[in-house]
Amino acid sequence: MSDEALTITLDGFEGPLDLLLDLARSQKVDIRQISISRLVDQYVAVLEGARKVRLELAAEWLVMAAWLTWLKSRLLLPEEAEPEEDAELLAERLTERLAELDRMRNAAFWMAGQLQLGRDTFARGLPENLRQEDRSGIVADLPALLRAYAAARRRAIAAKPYRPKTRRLFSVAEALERLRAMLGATPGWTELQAYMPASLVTPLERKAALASGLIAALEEARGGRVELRQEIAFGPLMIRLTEAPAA
Amino acid sequence: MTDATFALALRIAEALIFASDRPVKPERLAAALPAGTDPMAVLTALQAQCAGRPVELVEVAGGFAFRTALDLAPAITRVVEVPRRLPRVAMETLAIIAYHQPVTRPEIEEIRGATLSQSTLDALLEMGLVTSRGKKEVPGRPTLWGTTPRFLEQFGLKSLNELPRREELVSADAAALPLEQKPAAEPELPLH
Amino acid sequence: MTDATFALALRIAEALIFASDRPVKPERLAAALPAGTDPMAVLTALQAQCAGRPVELVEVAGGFAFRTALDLAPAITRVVEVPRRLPRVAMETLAIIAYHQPVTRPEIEEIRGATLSQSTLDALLEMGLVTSRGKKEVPGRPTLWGTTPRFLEQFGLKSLNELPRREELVSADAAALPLEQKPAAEPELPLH
Repeated sequence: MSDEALTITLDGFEGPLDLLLDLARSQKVDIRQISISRLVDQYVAVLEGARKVRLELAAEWLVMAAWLTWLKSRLLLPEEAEPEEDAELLAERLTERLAELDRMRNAAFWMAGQLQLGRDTFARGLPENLRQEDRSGIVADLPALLRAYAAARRRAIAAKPYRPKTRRLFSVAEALERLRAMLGATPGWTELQAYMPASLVTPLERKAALASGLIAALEEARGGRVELRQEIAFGPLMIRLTEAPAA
Repeated sequence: MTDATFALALRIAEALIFASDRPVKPERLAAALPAGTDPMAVLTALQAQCAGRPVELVEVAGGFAFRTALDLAPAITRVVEVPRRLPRVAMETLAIIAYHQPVTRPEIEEIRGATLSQSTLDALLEMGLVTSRGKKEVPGRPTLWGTTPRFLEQFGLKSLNELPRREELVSADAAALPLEQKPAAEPELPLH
Repeated sequence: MTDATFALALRIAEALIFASDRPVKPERLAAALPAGTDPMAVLTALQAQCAGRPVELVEVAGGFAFRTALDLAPAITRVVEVPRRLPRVAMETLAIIAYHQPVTRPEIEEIRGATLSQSTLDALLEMGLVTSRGKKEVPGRPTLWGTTPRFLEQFGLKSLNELPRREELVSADAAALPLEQKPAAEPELPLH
């Protein structure tokens, strides 16, 4: 290989296998038959030249240099000292890789030689729209409907501020007022319970109202306006207006 | 100008207008034609030559372009159904009407927790998915809304009974409170 | 089939293929033709009718498309923008993808013996010549690349089967890689 040939082939070089392919080609022999040492020598020579050209290429090639050196050492070693992969096999594999790269390059050449669209022939530059959209239908599947319902409900619920349920409690003041208003109308003994508002439905509300009513009744009894009576423990509480003392 | 040159100019014009990605102006065409050819003369001749062919030369904004003949449009256009997606509001409204029908607009608003625009209701009406079901006998006599057979068809339902129960969609505890607060007059759907 | 029906079929075929931005498959054409018309018969007749015209009917990428006649390219390229040529690296990468598809980037790099720059892959993607074809189920799940129908169109191929067989791509004698006929670093040279 002449120095001149090296300079020429440098132009298209991109990577180590590229280089090796060209080195192998310039030897005009199968890599299995060429002198690996000569190949390496040439490779190193190119590498030295290339270092002046492109640093990143030199870095890539260094990997291949190491590989080649190893391959060469393998070939030099005696056969029996070869426990794992033999160099012949590796060389064969490399040859196959180079051959494939060669084929792919030829394929690229073939493709470049084909009549190409946009260079040798042209397609319609302004294609027409052949699609006519019919937008009358709607996308409406059941899952979407159900999701929409659930989403709307959840959102509405989440939007409502939390308010604890207000308990309708009958206050003592209310009980007192009610008792005073109603007592005059009914003569004689009446069950205290009867003065409680009928609107109270839950047992809790009733009990609370009864307690308020009792306190109100006791208050009135203390003032002497009413009398209270209970026959037995937990029996009905009876109430009546104090009979007006004869003046 | 020889006949052969003019014939070549015609060929070039046809190929160039075909390949160009925008209408070709006479000045632009002139650059491709043999020197000294009048582009307008070529275009006029080409237009005459293409008359009646499936592809005609037409003058459009900015120059000349080929267009397929109008009478062939029905044969070559492919109608593609592009169904519209219902907007979220419309879908939710439709779902509420489906589940609570017959239901008034104020009731829908209460259930959704948002006001309902007339346009949304109009869109559902126009698509034939909902219809009026009389008036509710309360002050103001608001219209009651319900779904149509078209609704069942659209969602592939045999009947409204095929809709999942609403308790299955909204967890009971979350749903209980606002649903119970609904006006007592709410008619029960034959859903369950 | 009457002559009038066939004439109409020819008109429809010409308009449809002319208007399309992609090659039209016979099945697609059949759907547009009068019932019972053989699309291949129509295509053959149309091809004959267009022979010698500035815009010819060619079979490419599994369908039929109109293309400008080769002799008119020089005139057209004076006016129509010509896409830039693919650099050698891109062409080799494209060839490897075409022959080894679906293929991962590391596999391409292995064959070329050099790293593949993203810009090269981007250029091929941008031109619509290659596309991803899923992931390879190996560690790292690298993307698999393959060629597109646009690739076939670019090189005027009916299908990938029209690529030369790999045995045909071997430079002369396989054992002895000779260099005389073809310098490796000359991308512009047409093959053979």
